[in-house]
Amino acid sequence: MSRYLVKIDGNEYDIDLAYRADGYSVTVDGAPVRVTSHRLGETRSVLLVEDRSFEVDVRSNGLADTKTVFMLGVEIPAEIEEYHLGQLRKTAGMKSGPSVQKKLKAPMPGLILEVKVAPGDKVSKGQPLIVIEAMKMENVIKASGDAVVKSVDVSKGASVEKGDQMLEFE
Amino acid sequence: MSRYLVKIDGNEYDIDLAYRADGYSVTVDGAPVRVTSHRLGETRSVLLVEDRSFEVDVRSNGLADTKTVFMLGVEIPAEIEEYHLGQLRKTAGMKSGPSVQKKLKAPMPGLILEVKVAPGDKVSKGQPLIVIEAMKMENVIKASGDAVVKSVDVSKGASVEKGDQMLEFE
Amino acid sequence: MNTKIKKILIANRGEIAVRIIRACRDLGIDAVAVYSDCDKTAYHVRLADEAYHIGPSPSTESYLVHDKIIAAAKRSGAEAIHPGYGFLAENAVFAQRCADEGIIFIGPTPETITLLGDKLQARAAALEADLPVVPGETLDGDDLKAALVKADRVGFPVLIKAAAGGGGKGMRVVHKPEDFEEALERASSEATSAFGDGRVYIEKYLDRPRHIEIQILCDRHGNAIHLNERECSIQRRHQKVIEESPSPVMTPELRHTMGEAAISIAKKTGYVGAGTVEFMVAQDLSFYFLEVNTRLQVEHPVTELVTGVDLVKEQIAVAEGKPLRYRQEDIKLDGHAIECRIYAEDPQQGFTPSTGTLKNYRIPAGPGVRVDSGVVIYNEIPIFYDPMIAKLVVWGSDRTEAISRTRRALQEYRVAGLKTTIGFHLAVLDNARFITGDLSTSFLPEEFPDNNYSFLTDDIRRCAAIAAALDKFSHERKIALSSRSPGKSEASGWATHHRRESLRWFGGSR
Amino acid sequence: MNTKIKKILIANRGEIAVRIIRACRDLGIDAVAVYSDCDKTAYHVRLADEAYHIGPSPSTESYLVHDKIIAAAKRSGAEAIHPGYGFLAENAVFAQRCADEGIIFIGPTPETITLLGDKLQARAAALEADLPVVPGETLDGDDLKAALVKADRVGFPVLIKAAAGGGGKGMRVVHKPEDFEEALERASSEATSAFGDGRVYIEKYLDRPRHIEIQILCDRHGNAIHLNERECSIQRRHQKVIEESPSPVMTPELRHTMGEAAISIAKKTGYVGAGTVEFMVAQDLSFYFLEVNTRLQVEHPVTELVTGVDLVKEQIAVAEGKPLRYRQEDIKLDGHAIECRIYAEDPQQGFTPSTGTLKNYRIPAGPGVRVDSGVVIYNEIPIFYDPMIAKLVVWGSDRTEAISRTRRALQEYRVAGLKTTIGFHLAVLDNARFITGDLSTSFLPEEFPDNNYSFLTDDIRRCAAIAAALDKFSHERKIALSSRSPGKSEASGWATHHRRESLRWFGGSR
Repeated sequence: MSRYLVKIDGNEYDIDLAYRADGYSVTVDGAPVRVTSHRLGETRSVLLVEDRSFEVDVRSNGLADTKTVFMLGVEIPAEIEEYHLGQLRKTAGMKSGPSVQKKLKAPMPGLILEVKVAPGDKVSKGQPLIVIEAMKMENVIKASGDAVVKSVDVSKGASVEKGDQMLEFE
Repeated sequence: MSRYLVKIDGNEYDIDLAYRADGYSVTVDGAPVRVTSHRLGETRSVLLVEDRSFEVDVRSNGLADTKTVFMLGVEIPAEIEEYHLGQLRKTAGMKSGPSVQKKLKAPMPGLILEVKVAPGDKVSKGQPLIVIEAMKMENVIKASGDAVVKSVDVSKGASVEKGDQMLEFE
Repeated sequence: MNTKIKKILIANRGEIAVRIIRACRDLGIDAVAVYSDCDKTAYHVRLADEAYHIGPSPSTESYLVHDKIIAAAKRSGAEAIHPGYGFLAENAVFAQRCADEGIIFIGPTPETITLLGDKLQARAAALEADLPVVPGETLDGDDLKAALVKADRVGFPVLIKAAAGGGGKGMRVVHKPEDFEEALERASSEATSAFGDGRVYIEKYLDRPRHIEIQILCDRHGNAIHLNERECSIQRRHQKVIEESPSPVMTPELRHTMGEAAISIAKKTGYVGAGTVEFMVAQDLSFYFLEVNTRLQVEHPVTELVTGVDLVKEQIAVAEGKPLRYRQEDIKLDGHAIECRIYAEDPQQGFTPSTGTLKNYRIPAGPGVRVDSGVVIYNEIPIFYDPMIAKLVVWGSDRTEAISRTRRALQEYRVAGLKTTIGFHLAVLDNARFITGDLSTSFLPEEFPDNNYSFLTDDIRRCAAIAAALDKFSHERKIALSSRSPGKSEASGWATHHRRESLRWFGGSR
Repeated sequence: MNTKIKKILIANRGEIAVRIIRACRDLGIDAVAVYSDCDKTAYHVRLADEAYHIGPSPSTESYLVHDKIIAAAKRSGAEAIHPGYGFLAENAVFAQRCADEGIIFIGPTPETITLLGDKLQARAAALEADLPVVPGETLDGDDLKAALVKADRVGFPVLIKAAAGGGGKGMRVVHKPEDFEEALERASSEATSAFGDGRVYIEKYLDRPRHIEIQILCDRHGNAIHLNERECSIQRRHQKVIEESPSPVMTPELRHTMGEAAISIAKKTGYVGAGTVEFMVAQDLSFYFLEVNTRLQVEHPVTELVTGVDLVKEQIAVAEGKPLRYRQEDIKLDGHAIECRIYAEDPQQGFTPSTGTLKNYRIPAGPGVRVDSGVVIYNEIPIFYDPMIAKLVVWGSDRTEAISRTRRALQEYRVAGLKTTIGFHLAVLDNARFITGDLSTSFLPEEFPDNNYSFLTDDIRRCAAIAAALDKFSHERKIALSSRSPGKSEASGWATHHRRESLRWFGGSR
């Protein structure tokens, strides 16, 4: 038996899965649900929930606790964790997901056109920090709050991949 | 260096492939041809022949010397053999491909509706031998020449897969 | 009388189930699919809002079982059942069962289906409505000798047809008396197994006729219109494979006359819903009533493309009791449409079925192209059902544009793992007689007597030969490489090798 | 003057290259593709008759290099070059170069491109042709202070636009004087990098205007027609994302007036080929000239679907010197068409580009659906070019049918591995103001102020949650199983397990 907390769009679902002699059982938020799943390959399946039919494609995003469910033409990000771990976390008053960012990461792959700050600079919310060109558009990355720049990890003309660290705050 | 004889639709092509310092060389029937191939996966590639562009999907049919080339919406069966083996075969006066069939195999998967002959029967060209139902159509399998039935390997009501032996001739 | 339908069960599979699901979605109606064992991951199941399992793969144990379909409809709460074509589409007993259970059957009344489904009664109705019919004879339990006398009276060549028939099943052309016995036996046995009714009849086989049919649409309030004709002369085994609208030989006058004839038999028989009145048209443009198909036809999309009318939506509107939204003068005829039926068959081998897995499947797209496909990549094509996997339907501003776009779309199709009729269609579309519109139902045997549908040029063959040789060369190199580096697993070495490889091959002496 | 073109080089990539290749095939013209390093297996290369490599991935080293395009054209023997949109489409120097090399440039003359490509000259031409224009000011080397004075004179909010601009590049709305400096700097720098020309000008920013444009078609013999309007008000970052024809507010009288205005500037500037005259339309239906796009537009298919005219074919016919085959009265307006641009972007994150590999990609199909896609499954979306991967263009007999079919088609799309704008489109199509046709260029910020384009219901979210949980459960079971059977390799065990698995999961207490 496994019990998970799945968070989608701010909504949390408590899902319980278990083996049974004649198959498996599924409950969502305590209520039993009839579910059939026909696999189509490693990631895709036809999912029937109380006879409602969906073609789903579930991909893991590298992070063990984040999955993307592709269905009905769209991608739906889902955070998933073991139920008891989630309860522990909640008791401890921790937020789910990563803590507030001290590191500024590239939001997209692109070319650094301009770096507008240096280590030691005090920046205030909304202040332009870096300009990235991606797919022919210039994107100004601004400070999301007041902070002091600790280090600058990119320079003008550099290429960055999505998620590359560009700045660190103190 | 490898040299092959490829037969398509009754036409034979003598194709010579070799490594070179700067890539490979290709000649067809003795004439050099510029060829670029960009792989798309295990079976598919973008093939450029003298700048003509094709998306091709080459599948092996179980038989080592038969391939199916899917391109331009259609499937093209190709028989392929090592050049020197082909020459040996030609010198010996043998036909390419399998010898004349003594075995009657199911041309499609289906259900045997009727067996019209028994071992020992003499049959003449065009005589109905077996009726198979496949995809809601009845198909009468007729003798392709005069022969004597040696054995019957299917009976009414049996299911056959494509290629299953149904009869043997003497 | 006016019911708003909120949920429809589709008692079918394949492309027509997909087609009907799409119409439901367009109307905000929930679409309920049913599926047999081998269809559990079929495309119609994936697209539907709900799906119910109805048994083993053979259709006699699933799609044809009235009780199972009715049970699924009740469980899902569907107010209506759309039967598609084939299976239960022209089954009056099933239509009556739906009525008894308080479920709307999307089609004509059981009485109309019974009347028109029996080719002999339909013929009588046509005569009553003053429609010209092909000379023919019924066989009421005649023995072989009596049947032969009747066949002689009609005059060879004759056509043996199942009274309950459709789709070319239980149909045989007989050119000489000595072939009559076997053909009669086969047709009757095929009719028994396909329709549970072995009755057959004989018709004069016309010389090189065209098959032209009129689409009709009738509501429950006595309104009936026609939506122009479809030319369906390109047939193999009496099954349509290419259809188009308008017909290359049609004139506005003939269209009007045939349209009026179709409407008159519809009115005579109390027809409700979408239907098709089929005619043979002789070389001199005289026409003869053939039969009425009391269902949506496979080839309905060509009519949709030239009229802009969504026939499935109109079927549903009629089933809801609404009056027709179109009057005859609203029906336009804009441009030209061609449909190619894509079958999993080997045309070079007399169209024998080709089963297996779709290892690659990519549909064409772009200007003028509509694909109604019942399958997606990696689907298996089961042996249990009709081997049609998709319909390519193409619109052009005129017939020339429609033909060239169809040719382009066929070449864009990517299928691997199966033989299909795509190459066959390309061969037909390149045929000079087809291009000039000189069609008849004997077009295929006349133009392609040896089933040789190759359209390959030497140029293309040479490139295919190079592709085959490169593939063999790569495989042999792979085997050589993997034997030299035993530390690496073959599978991963192979993948790396192939995914990264992008080689330039040069002509020997350049 | 009349040349039969037999081979065309397409100096572009992505969906527009595919679109043009399809037109060439329909005309029996050989289509020549060019490709950069990262495009060597792109869809346009696969579909073309011939393909030439033109260098590294950055467009400045491949698709934008005049010499390389000309060299490929010469080598292939192409008589004409179609530039598509973007890249060299509105480059007068390149058009002149083609003329010098004896190659037909499929587009207007270099002189017309120069004149209309400069927004300031175009504005002057419009005034000369008696077209209403938006109040505005040019900045001829003004310093910041002088520019601010002019901005004040026009009156905030103002729009800063690149003189050489297009596609929203080098464009900024400024609401307050204090934001003016940064916006001016950014717009000018973006204009420099995008067009090699940093000149910008200022226009009055109209309150909630609509963007409505007129498609024109002109031949070399002085004939000019318009093909109705397109409404393109749904924009983000001044880039169109949803377009439709007809406009929900258009009247036959306004269409006639705007069409005549478009034709008059076309005649004034000696326009040849297909082009688009863009207008702002205020809430009171007064309209103002914006600019002329001297190219085929991204959104041209909506016009094709309601008029039945293949614009690319007509471009080629005009380039061959043929007179227009349509007169104004031949241009019909049949039904309604909507285009959704499918971008590889994350709408919830302010439309940031999303690069990667298309691990799944299946296009929708069926009645009314046209997909112009530049990609196929397993293609990588490179960072070097525009992130638009496809256009979904849907026809319906009226706007309601077009909307419901578009919604259906969007939900049929299957994409994995990337974020796309599909969900964004679904959210917009569900929006009440969109459904009533109450549009303006500020529609998106007004209706979706937080970029929250979710259209998910709790029902769908719950099913997605179940799918995610089942996936995690299966993975954990797989790990448990493989640790118990160490003899079997994990990879093959995994594959077997998953391919064969088809489990039924029951509710706990049932």
